[in-house]
Amino acid sequence: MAFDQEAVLRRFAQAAEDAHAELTELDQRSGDGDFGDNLRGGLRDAVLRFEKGDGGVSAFGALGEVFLDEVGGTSGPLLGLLFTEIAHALDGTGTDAVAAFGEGAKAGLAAIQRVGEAQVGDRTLVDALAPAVEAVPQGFAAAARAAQEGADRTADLRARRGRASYVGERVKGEPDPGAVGIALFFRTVAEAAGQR
Amino acid sequence: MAFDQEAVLRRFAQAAEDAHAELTELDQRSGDGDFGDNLRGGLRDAVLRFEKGDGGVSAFGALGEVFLDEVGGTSGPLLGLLFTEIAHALDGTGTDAVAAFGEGAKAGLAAIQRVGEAQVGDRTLVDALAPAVEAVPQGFAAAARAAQEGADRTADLRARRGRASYVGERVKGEPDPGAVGIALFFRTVAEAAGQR
Amino acid sequence: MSLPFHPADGDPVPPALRGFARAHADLVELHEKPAHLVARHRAPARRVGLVSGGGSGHEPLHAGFLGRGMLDAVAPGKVFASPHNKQVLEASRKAAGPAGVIHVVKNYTGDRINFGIAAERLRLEGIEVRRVLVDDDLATESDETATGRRGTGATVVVEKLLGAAADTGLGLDELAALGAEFAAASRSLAVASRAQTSMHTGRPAFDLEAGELEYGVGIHGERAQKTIDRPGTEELVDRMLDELVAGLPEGPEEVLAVVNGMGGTTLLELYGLHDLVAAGLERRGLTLAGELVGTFVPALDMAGFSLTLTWLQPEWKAWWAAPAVTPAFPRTVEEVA
Amino acid sequence: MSLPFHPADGDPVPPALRGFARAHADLVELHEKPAHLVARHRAPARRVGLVSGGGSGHEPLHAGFLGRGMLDAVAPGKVFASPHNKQVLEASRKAAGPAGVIHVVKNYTGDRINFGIAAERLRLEGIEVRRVLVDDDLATESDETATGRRGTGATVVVEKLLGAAADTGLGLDELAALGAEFAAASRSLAVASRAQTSMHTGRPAFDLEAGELEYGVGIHGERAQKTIDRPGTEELVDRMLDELVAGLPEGPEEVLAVVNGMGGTTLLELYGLHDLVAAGLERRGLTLAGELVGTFVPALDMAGFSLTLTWLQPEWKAWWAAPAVTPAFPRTVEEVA
Ligand SMILES: Nc1ncnc2c1ncn2[C@@H]1O[C@H](COP(=O)(O)OP(=O)(O)O)[C@@H](O)[C@H]1O
Ligand SMILES: Nc1ncnc2c1ncn2[C@@H]1O[C@H](COP(=O)(O)OP(=O)(O)O)[C@@H](O)[C@H]1O
Ligand SMILES: [Mg+2]
Ligand SMILES: [Mg+2]
Ligand SMILES: [Mg+2]
Ligand SMILES: [Mg+2]
Repeated sequence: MAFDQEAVLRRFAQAAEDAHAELTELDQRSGDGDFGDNLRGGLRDAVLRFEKGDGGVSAFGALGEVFLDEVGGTSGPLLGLLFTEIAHALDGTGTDAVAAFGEGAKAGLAAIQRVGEAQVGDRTLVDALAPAVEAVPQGFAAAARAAQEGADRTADLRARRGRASYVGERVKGEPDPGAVGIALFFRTVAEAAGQR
Repeated sequence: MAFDQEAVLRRFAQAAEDAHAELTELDQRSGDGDFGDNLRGGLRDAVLRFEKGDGGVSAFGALGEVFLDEVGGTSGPLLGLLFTEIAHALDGTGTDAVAAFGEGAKAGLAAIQRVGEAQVGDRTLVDALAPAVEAVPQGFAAAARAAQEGADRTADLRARRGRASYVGERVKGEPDPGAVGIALFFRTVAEAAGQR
Repeated sequence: MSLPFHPADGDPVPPALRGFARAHADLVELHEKPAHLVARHRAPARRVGLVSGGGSGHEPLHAGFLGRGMLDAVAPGKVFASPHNKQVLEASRKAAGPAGVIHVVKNYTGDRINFGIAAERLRLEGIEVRRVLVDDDLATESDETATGRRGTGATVVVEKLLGAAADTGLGLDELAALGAEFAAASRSLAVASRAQTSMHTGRPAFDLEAGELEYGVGIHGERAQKTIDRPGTEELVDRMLDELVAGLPEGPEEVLAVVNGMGGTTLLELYGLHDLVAAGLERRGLTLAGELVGTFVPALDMAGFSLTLTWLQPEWKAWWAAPAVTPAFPRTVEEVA
Repeated sequence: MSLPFHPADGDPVPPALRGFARAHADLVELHEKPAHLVARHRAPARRVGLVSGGGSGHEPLHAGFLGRGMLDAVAPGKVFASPHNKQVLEASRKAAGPAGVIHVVKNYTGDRINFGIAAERLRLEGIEVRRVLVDDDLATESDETATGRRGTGATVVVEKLLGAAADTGLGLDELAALGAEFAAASRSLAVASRAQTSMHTGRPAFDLEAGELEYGVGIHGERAQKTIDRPGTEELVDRMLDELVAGLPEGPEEVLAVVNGMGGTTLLELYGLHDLVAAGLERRGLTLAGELVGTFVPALDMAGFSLTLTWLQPEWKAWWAAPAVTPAFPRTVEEVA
């Protein structure tokens, strides 16, 4: 099955524009309020970098570079690791794109956990990413659903990692912004693949 | 003519006991009030050192060492230079003690001026020492008189060296304590030599 | 606001890096965008590059320890803020030896994440990376939090020992294991009589009454858990030594001591403290086998000091004594005479 | 009262000397009664011993500069007080080379008298002595007083250059003449944003409002002639450079700059200041041919800095670059690589 990286990038960028206000508000409750800016800004820059690369760089390659190099906050470079691993995996195979994407996402999750040391249940983007990665073999739609459910579950969690861990119980009731961002990402992947 | 160093030391020590209150008061007016202590303390220690030396150290040698090594204040080591030079000069000659003493005092004055950079008229012990040194060839009595006159003259001077220079005109009216101490010294030398 | 003699506005770090690189142009090279510094010289036998970094405001740490016998590259963040992973990445690329790179990381979440991301990127590029985590601060020892002890004064000890070990040509895993041993054998404790000047307000970052002492303070002006009445200096040193010795794991009887100024403390005080430390260790039957006195890991201009003790294994002594040709590490016994 | 981490009572200098001598036992030897320190090593060609000293509270000056390439012995007084002539005498006896001794004396009445008396005593013992007087402080330049300019930050420059010159085997009069030239080619200016902690009250020795600057301050906490509103750091450096260049006698176009911390000022600030100094000298068409940044001649823990400029004659450059194997002087260009 083919996988249109560019379509994912453009849809994801649009989704981040649409969700900017919501993500900002979520990070204001639990963190320092910049997650919406970080995600939207990174995606805008990634689109520009991709277009300037004129075919020389893949869409996920552009995403990875921009998020690793330019985006601030804790989430920026962590997402950059995910995108870079996916880009590598997609580069490395001509055959099964779903499998390659799944391998890349899995490697990205592993890198994020090596670096950020968060487990499922710590109320971070890992809570959406880990179930999504597990569901990819069942298809992108399944992965998107799993991500969304994971993100929803963070609303009941107390944060044990990141800035939100300083504010204790007060974050409960709304989901973790990073996890919501991950759910957004998997939804755009599924949409771009026409699986939704 | 013989010169009884020990007699000078003992008389000078006694004179410093007698003048302690006066010297303290003079240094309180113009300085920090320790000149009486410095002089008396140095002389007490010099007597002890001389007695402990049991003939191994001359009276002026003991004076020089103690004032250079132990006595505080500006005057202590300056007087130490004078006593050390006199000790050296007396050691070096068996013949004319007056001449030797005169040479030593002259060398002491030179050292004091090299070190302290005071000129006659700056209201320091140099105002008594310089005329005394000049008068020694006329005998110890003449030197004692010259020292006393020099000390008296400091009462009309404004201080240009030492701590007294900070208090300006207010020192006028009473003589400089260091100069009075020098007059005391030359008087004891004259007395010890039976020239008074 | 800022410290009194920082630029009127803007980030004080870039001009300071320029001034530093200018003053030590024979030893280091500054790269901007992203900011990192690289040592000009390294021992021919060294196979592993040593990289450190962290927030600025702790100078001479880390850039002052660039050079033969210590670090190969550093990534300086903004004041009290972790460097960006790209700085670490660039520093590591330049520092990497044939056997890879070691990251010496002080234990703070931001530093862990940014060095970690750089490590991931380096691995993707085929560069092997290991981390040596410095977590010596006894004041943050607690069973309740997962974050562990902060990294503070022992950093200079780890960087020195590891640098000398690397110069003998050891490999990546051997050095990583050694670095972990150096850190594990080290504990520090810091006190402050005046907080550092806040970069935001230009006033002390927290208030202390005259005669009060912040006991167990961090290097970013985190307040300590306790504020105590300042005991006499002799008593204070004694108490700190007691806690340090009790807080250290079992070790040999030889110890290395660092008396470190927090920024606004005079050498007259630090050397006097060292006299007390030496006497206190002797009273406890310990042998002082290495020592370092001065301002090496400050918290801007905080008035205070830290004591670090490191158990010194017999084999480590030669590494402590080996010369470090850097802007700030003092001469060692070996290079004198 | 005293500084926060001084001994609870008694003179803080003796324990600090012991701690210093312990930490640098490979380089220096401490003698007590009367207190003086002697370098353990000297260049074989050196024929003249170099002795300095003065009040304590300015560490690392002077003891930190004991060793090959700099000083042979020092006499430390109590805090901010001249050493006793006996200390200078003993230090000089031990330091004296076959061609005699040079005293490097900062221009203060007490130091002049005590070094002078020691010199008289040395001459009586048959040891030749010359004095090099350091009087660089532009703030005390005045036609009205006979005391002349104070000796401040240039001391480290004079001690460095003279040490290297002495290592070439020059004789007493040649070195004395050179030392006078080094001092004559140097001017300094210091500012403070906070006074040092008073040894008597434990509080700042004088009060400054936030935003005020003591302009032309001394190294013993003597207040300056003026207190000004603190200008931006760029403007401040510019003004100081203007006055220094105007205050210097005619000289070559190459200059040596010292950016010296007064005790409570961070390296982050000092290196940033150095960046401004370098740019400012360049704008004035001057070549920065030597530089030193750090805390070398402080006034206890005063927050502030001094700038020293020294015209550097072409022959002097090698002396500046020559290694100085001491506790505190940084590595020089020559010994690197
Ligand atoms: N250790 C961690 N591992 C994984 N994700 C984390 C970690 N810490 C924080 N995050 C994620 O980062 C998100 C916040 O991102 P962002 O606002 O960019 O960071 P910052 O808190 O530095 O401003 C959180 O909602 C959480 O999902
Ligand atoms: N530069 C100087 N040269 C010669 N004598 C001096 C000088 N300065 C001070 N004195 C003498 O020292 C005396 C004060 O001595 P003393 O009280 O021991 O010193 P201090 O002022 O240090 O307490 C003065 O009365 C003066 O005669
Ligand atoms: Mg945020
Ligand atoms: Mg943020
Ligand atoms: Mg007096
Ligand atoms: Mg006195």
